[in-house]
Amino acid sequence: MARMRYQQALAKALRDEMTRDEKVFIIGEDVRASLRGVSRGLVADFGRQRVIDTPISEQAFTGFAMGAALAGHRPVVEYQIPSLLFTAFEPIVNQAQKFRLMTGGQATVPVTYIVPGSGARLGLAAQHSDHPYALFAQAGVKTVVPATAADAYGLLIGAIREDDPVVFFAPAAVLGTREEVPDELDAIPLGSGRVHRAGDDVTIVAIGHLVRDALVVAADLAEEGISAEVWDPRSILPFDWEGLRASVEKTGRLVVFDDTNRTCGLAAEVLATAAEEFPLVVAPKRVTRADAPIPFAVELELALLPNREQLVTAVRAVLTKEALR
Amino acid sequence: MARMRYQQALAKALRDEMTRDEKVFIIGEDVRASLRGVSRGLVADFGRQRVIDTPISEQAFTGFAMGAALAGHRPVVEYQIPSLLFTAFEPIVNQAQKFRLMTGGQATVPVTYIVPGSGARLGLAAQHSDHPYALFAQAGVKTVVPATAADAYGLLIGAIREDDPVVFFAPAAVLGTREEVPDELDAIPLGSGRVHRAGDDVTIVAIGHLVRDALVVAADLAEEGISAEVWDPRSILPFDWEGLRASVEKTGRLVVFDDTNRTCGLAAEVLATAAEEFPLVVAPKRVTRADAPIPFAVELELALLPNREQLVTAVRAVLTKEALR
Amino acid sequence: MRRDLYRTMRTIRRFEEQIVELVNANEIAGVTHEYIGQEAVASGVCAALRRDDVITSTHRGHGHVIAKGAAVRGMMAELLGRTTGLNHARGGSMHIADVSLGIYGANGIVAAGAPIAAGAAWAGVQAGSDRVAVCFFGDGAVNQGVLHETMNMAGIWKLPLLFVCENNGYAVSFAQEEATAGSIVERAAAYGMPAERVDGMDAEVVLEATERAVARARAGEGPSFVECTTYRFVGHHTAERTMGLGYRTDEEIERWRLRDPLLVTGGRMSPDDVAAVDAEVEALLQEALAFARESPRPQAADAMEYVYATGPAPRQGVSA
Amino acid sequence: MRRDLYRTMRTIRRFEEQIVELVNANEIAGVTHEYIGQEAVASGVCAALRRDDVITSTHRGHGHVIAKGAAVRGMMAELLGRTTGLNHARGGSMHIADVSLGIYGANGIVAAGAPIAAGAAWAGVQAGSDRVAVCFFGDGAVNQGVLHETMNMAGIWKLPLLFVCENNGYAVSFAQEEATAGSIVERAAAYGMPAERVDGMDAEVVLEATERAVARARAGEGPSFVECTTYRFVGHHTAERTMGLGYRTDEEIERWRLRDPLLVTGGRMSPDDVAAVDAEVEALLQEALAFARESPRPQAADAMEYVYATGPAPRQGVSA
Ligand SMILES: Cc1ncc(C[n+]2csc(CCOP(=O)(O)OP(=O)(O)O)c2C)c(N)n1
Ligand SMILES: Cc1ncc(C[n+]2csc(CCOP(=O)(O)OP(=O)(O)O)c2C)c(N)n1
Ligand SMILES: [Mg+2]
Ligand SMILES: [Mg+2]
Repeated sequence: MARMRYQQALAKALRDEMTRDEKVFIIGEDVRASLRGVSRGLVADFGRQRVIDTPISEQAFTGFAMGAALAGHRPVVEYQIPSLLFTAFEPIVNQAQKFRLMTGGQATVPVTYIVPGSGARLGLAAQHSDHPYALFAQAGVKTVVPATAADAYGLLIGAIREDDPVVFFAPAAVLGTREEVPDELDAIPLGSGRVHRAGDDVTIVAIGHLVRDALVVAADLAEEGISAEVWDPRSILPFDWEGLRASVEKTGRLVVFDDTNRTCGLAAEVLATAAEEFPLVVAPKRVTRADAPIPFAVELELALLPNREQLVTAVRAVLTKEALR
Repeated sequence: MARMRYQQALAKALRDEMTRDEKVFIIGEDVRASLRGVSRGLVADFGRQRVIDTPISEQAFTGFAMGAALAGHRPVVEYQIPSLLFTAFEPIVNQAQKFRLMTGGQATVPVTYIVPGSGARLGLAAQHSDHPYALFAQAGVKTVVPATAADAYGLLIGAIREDDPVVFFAPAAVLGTREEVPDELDAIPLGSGRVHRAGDDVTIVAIGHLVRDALVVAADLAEEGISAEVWDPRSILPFDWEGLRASVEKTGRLVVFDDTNRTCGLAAEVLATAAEEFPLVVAPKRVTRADAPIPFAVELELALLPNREQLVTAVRAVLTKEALR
Repeated sequence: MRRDLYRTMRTIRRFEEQIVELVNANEIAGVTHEYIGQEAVASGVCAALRRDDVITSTHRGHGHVIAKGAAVRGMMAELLGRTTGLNHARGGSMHIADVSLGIYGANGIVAAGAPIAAGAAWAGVQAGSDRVAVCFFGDGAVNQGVLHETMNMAGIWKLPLLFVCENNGYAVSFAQEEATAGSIVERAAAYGMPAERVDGMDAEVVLEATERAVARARAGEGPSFVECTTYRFVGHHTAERTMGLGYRTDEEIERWRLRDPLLVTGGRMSPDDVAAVDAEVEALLQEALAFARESPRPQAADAMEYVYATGPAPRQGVSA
Repeated sequence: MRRDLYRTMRTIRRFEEQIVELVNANEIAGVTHEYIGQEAVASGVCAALRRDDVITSTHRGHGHVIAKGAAVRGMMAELLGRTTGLNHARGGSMHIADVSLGIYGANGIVAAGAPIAAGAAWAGVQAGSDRVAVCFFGDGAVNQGVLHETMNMAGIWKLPLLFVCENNGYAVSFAQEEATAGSIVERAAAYGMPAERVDGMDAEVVLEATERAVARARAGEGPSFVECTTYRFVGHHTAERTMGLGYRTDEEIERWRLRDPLLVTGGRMSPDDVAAVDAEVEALLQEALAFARESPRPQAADAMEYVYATGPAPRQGVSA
């Protein structure tokens, strides 16, 4: 076992994959200097043709990556802040994502769009605190939100190897977290959820950095004799519905812990699918970000983000409710 | 009672409001010639300063409207095709929508963004067939999808008078529909749903052009003695949750009929909220667009859009299921 | 070469005329954007290209796609929504492509093809080849920001990329002079690339300008910009006829028709030659139409095909 | 005027130095982007403006906001996250605004302010006034498409809009010469507007250039573009110090520091004058800091305030 920061795991994944596959390159703003460390040191080893600093032209460099992908490359495109995905929404959602369908399968578009530092970061205010993964799932783009360093490593490699466009959200709240990781790190294919902690009484679906909080809550609840399963979809699209079904079949109770806006967020999708298809014994609950932009002051910011107390309350609520069947 | 096409109702609303309020203007591509009829004839009466043809510069004219709004105007911004909203996503979601919060209420941004012809239109293929209203609701922008000519009239005026940004989706499938409308048309405030047909056995939530289909289905089912209520939120955000609750309290059963992609779509939100908060007696169901871009061939396009047969099947399913409480 | 240029133009013209009929007869779904009047541009540009060169096209893409060598029967079948179409009936007019010929697609979004072509141009350099990429776009597209971002990238990275602006005077109903501050070629020149304006009704002139630009690009000297002044003889799309947009006069159209690119180039050929090519093209088109009409339509059950290359199929709109 | 320019610059400088300390001491949350070194630009430009003129600013916005006349105590309180802040603690450094003074906000997105300023400029004309709008942006922003779209609009509509490019040589770590094909002023000139490059370390030079542009705009002659060459003496943001990005040398920084705009303008004043202004500024800042520190923090219960002007409050993240 080694100890590694989440962002180091990302950097290692990128380096390993660039070493293995010469068609992989990284492009974005300041990737040579590497503000978030994902591409740190790479330019020295791979040169400026594979570590490409761009002008501030998100639409163009996003489209550029697609063109390079059509010509056989596997670009990784870095965005410095989550809302830059809004600027690149058209070329990702309308061009890269649809190209394979539109051409009847003539080509694939293996591009990975990475945001190293998505979500709120205390004091960065409204335009730098979005965590917009539900938007891409809505639009049909494969979407990954890894929770741990090992998953970040494995899923980044998995994303790069995907033949479809993938948006990769590395939550700001865990980028600097240091963790134990296995010595042998492997690629993780998209679409496989993960049980972080097994339990029988209730399934907590947690995404990204909230997995860590969910595990703390589950540990606390265990002391009271409540056995909570913490389940992480890891990729939002494709979503491991069978994995979640297995968990809910066991527990019958569901709480979703999700840091996207409430309306039409990921938690909405999980509750909807569960309500429609899974054997819930009581009504499910969700704990999400509020439907509002993040204000600057830290007190206000924290008031809008999902937190552990809310999760505890929600878990207790689904446990005390009477079973319907 | 007069007969009027949906798009004529939009045109009348815009004309009436421009007459009433000199701060209202329309800006977009070809609005003088008016490809979809919303601004037909207006330039003759209001001049080129209030009917502004723009270069093909969605980001800039969207931002421009915000600047004009901050300076006291009430712009209506027209987009020729729904996916142009992707190009303008940043200035709508990240700038106009967040401005009031970010400035602590110093100013309002009363801009209406209108897409006259959203959704699939038989044969327009992947880049022209999106119906992306859930994306804006997810991002916290007020969102309207009127189903009828009278609602189109009332809600367009309501949207223009809102002090917040509003995205207004006029579904392509109903633009040309002619209907009876009352002689006196009124503004309709956002956030009030509408019971198009009352019923006791099941609530069908239908949005936009699907309301028409839902009414056909409800009429058919009535012949079998099934009493379906057809309920239309009219605005997606704000959503009239109390109105829906009242309907579901009566029927206990819910089917949502929604033409956005399934994952994280509007139907997901309605099912989630209902599962969490409303007294459902059986599991709800949704009938949505598939999670895929629209292919060109009409056979394929139709296979991905929600249809009446699917709605009938879903309604029967929730009616035959045994009640839980 | 002149004969080849004429043949390409004639193929495009007749293809388009055929398409208009088929759209009007509801044999083709949706709307199509005709290239009639602008044939000299695609024909002239693509005559300077190799098979391995890449192009990105626009909503008005049939001409580019034909000129770059796509099979007319595959195009016809695509537009008729048949599985034998180039895109297996998934793309239609606005997304027609043949990636194997370097045709990275028509595009429903103005200027969206430009950065895609830039990426392809870069990839050519990485591969050690001297292939080039061309992005076609209209006069309206020069006011889209992404085009500027791409011109800048092409400039700083010296990409083997050719920007071809087809200035037909209008973006739908909006006149180019009203829409555009300054001059189009000056904009391009500001990025440090050679930019010239040429007669887009004369395929030979277009070809020459393209050859200069392509030679530069292949020699590693970077991007160029060619503005081709041209005109569309018909509406913005097949549906315009019924819309009465009235943004241009019949006189204006007639004036431009005198410079019909087929007349310009055909007028330099012997009448026999012209007749022979016309007959050849006619046969090709009739064969294509017959092929398309005999081809099968796709099955509704296959509607979710091709969405993803790997992983689970996307979800249907109803649960099982 | 010289004294006023110096006062403004000195206020910005000392405000920024104070802010850096407060960020480093965790008294201010997040990161801030310092304007230190560039003071002559905001000061010179805004000295040519009236209260009713509009500006849009950038991530590096404190200087513009101070120069346009915002209350320093309201700014300090904002950055310290107090309800007495200009934005009631909702905006912070990157969104600081005073709409009543025509300050339509700092902005977290590069170049996003440009079209907003264009809309404001247009509105001024509609109102029959001769007010102008100014958009500030960096050298990095000239590669954002929306800036070009806006320059074109300003050109065709002859908007009373002034584009002020602060060329400080870098976009974060990326050097301007490497990022930019051709020259910045030529790009602007291609839209048919006067474009000049001036010494952005000399507030008086900036003021003169701005006065010319503003006079044109007020006279209905349309937009202008001024590129101000300048330099930031500190990191891209307060967090850079710990990041070791190493994209420029200490020598380069020292070279530019010799042209410190406070020295340039201060050097033309008597030492007594300078000292008097410095003291004045110091008092203002101390008062502002005391005011901010004494002001209340917002209540968590009010976190949903100001999201919408009308209608129901947005939903919380948990249901009742
Ligand atoms: C970004 C974008 N904006 C608007 C449209 C709608 N639209 C389609 S074609 C067109 C006009 C394009 O004009 P131009 O670039 O001159 O090409 P032309 O049609 O003349 O060939 C417009 C506005 C679009 N498809 N994409
Ligand atoms: C559209 C956009 N892209 C990227 C960023 C991230 N970012 C913030 S500031 C900056 C550099 C801006 O450079 P410049 O315009 O020269 O302004 P300066 O920082 O030098 O004042 C970048 C890349 C952003 N905020 N917005
Ligand atoms: Mg044109
Ligand atoms: Mg800079």
